[in-house]
Amino acid sequence: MAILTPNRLVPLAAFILAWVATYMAIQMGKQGKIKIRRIPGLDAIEEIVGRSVEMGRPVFDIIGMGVFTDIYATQTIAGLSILSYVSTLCARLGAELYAPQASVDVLPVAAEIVRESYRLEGKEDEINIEEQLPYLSGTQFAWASGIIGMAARLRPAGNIMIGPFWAESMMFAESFDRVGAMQIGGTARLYQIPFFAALCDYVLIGEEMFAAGAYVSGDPQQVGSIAAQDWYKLAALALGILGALLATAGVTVIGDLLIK
Amino acid sequence: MDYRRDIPLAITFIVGVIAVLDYYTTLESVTATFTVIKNWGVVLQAFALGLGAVNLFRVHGKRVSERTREDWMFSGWLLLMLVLFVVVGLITGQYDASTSYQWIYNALYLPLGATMYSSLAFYMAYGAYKVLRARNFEAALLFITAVLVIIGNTPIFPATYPGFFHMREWIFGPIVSGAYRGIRIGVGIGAVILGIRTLVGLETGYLGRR
Amino acid sequence: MVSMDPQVWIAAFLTLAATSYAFRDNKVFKFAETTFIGIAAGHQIVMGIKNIRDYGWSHLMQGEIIYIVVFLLGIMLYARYSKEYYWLYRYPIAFLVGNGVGISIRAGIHSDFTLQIAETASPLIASDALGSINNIITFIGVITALSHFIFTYEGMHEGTLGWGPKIGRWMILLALGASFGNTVMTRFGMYQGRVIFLLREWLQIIA
Amino acid sequence: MSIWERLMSIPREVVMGLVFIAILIPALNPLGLPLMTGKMSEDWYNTVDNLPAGSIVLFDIGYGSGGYPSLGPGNIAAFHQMFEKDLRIVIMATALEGGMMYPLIMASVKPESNYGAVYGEDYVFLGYIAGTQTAMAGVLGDLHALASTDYQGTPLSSLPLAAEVSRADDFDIVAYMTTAGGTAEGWVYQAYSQYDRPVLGGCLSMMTTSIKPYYDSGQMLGLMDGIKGAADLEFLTGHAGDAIVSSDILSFTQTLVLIFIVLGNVAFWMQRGGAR
Repeated sequence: MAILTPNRLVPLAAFILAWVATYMAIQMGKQGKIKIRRIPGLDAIEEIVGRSVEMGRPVFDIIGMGVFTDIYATQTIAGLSILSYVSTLCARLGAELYAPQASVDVLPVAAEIVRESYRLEGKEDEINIEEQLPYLSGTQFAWASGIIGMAARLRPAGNIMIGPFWAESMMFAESFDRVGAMQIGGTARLYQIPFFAALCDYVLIGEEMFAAGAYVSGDPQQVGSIAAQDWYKLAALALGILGALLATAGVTVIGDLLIK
Repeated sequence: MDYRRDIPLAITFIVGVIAVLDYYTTLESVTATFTVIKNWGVVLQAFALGLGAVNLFRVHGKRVSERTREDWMFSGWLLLMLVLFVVVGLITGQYDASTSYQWIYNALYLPLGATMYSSLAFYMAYGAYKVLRARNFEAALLFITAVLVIIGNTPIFPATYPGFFHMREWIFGPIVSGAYRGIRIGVGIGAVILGIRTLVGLETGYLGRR
Repeated sequence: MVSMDPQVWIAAFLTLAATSYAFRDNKVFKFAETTFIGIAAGHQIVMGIKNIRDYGWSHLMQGEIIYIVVFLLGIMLYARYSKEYYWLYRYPIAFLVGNGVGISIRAGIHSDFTLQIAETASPLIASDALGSINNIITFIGVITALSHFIFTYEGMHEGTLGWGPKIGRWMILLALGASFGNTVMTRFGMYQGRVIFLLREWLQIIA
Repeated sequence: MSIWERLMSIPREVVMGLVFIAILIPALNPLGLPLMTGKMSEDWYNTVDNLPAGSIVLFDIGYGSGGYPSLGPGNIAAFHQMFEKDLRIVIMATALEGGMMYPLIMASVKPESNYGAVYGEDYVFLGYIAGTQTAMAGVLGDLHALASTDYQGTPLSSLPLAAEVSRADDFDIVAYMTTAGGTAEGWVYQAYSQYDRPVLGGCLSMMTTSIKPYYDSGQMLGLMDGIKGAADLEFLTGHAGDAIVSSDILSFTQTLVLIFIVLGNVAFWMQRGGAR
């Protein structure tokens, strides 16, 4: 076995198994064998849209300023899945949707998603893409100012922020709170979670947003990788619990094996 | 075979697999190949550094030539500044090591880079006042540790009573270590599985959508 | 004495201009922001060309002809702006993505997964009572936080077992509070650096 | 409007104006409060302290102007300690602006006049290398296959220290300071996991929580926790600088923030009680 780097057999095995698990899970996802639990935040989305209809005020869905080519692309994709869900609900219940955009790459995709949702509900004439999905700016502070301005002007009843967010998260959460909007925040950029957690009525922490995106889109790719990750997390749970108990009893076999 | 799509996917796969083999095997040939790949990666990343500027020229150049938006002068200024840095950087042949480049860097870039984000401190103070309210159970949990950590981070409190600092250190002990290790395991495995999907061509967002 | 150095004056003006956004969005801030975007892109180009010279061109000059390939790939990156040949940029991007992904996940599974579990699989009982309590809290934190992020097992979130994810969420929020507290310090520490600059180098009223 | 409602909605300009004043007062009249050092930065200090003279450190400047107020002072203190201990430092930058931070740091450390150090023998600067983790792997894997000159274009072969190092094993320890999460993780992946090199890390305070698992699991031997860690290093090395001044100012600014937080919460709960 001289070809293999010594002391890396366990990571290597974990790596190869991850490869296999990804394939298996995606196959199972295609066959509909995987069920993702409903994230409580999703019920809150329905509540927000319903509330906006009652109050006759608009709903905002902000997916952040991510693009498809950076490492936050998966967060942008999860945000778009949520946008599809939100726009369907808005079309169905008759709420006015605003989804300002910050990326010229993402804008056409987002527009297509929203248009499709309204078309499927037979309400194509109720959406004006140019007005309701405006391109604000690709630079952070100009984008933040644009959103803050819109929030003050339109006084939305609800605001859904799911996607990659940077320092602007605090400004957004605070501006929408000031006009009395009910809010949901979600991002896998954990630094921004405290601002969401403190001001939003519901917050999706880290991977919860991916699970929510997979849940509403039903895309076997997304669903499958959630399942594959779950298997690994279950393995980590089992090994961690067992290892800690054994180690407490003086048997350090699991810890020793894993650092090999 | 679609050379617009299949060849790029094959390149990703081959390069990625060599990187992985370099880590798990001791084969000389793999290490040597990967050394070349790494060096090329550095050069390609350097080429990619110009992409941002091309984007800016496309967007702002158009604004300047059309002059329809009221803020087109800002666009012109932006491009002027861009060109200024490039010219000063290249003209000496010394790039960032030249004194004239360091002069304009220290005059323009350093203050802006340092202030652009740090001016959020003001927003932060206002935000903490407006945001950090124990309005429900979850916000209260966040509130408790946030306030205790701020107290521990503020030298005047530990100077009065050292326990404030030990409290802060303790929070960074078991509380932070436990939850963040759990998060780290989840994030780590998420990245590995996303990476594998990318290598085998299931995740193709980076190829663009045209 | 106020500084007479034009460099310091420019820096001081830009510091104040960038600060002004905190109070209200305004034209002076917009001026500072556009300046920043322009020079940041300019600096990228300068560093890019320097790196191409140092790590690419120098190899070519030493007779490593194969480096012509990487120059071609580099130029192909710019094909994305062509309507007809945009797909050419996928070749270099594919190279970068393959390298970037491979180089990070190969070790990620070791550093983020196996070694973190190994750390968890250590004795809960320490030599003193406080140490033991800390170990147990850490352990509960890891296990419950991890269980919070399991999505495909309904049973994980129901009944007695459901307490795991619930406690996990609370532990995560407590830890995030600590992160928030430190974020406050980061932002202030940064801005204070600017104030020290203004007082020391520009107004010269502190040592 | 009740008093509580008023206290809940103090205008932005008032809060921010008070913050500005709270920064100015201690900046003009420092308090000189004592510092309590944290374990994470003590570990950094002790690890460097235990290295034998002549050991070679690979040091990455992974921050730019944005991180300079937090990390610059820590970097200066770290270099003071390393030069004092007669360690030799190979410096590189994974951050685009790292090459611009280097002269600022060195203007403050003054290795030649303070420690009699010689460029090329005791320290060398490779400059900015693009690619983050690729750059790390490149330098650790085979430095000379990647680079042939330092940041000023001097051939590495004519710089004895640079000529001496070529592989990861030639570095006794790897240290970095960064504002980027990818860089902080990257050094653990590339230096510790790939080559089993001991790693010291410094990052912004806001990143500390997410980087700490590496420190807990022994993959990093020390962790400099932003401006707080920088002040600790300044204190431990005996080179007081901007971080200590800054943490003094924090006593005013953060106390003010705490007052506002308390006001906001008291008003919030009183008003809620009143509404019932």
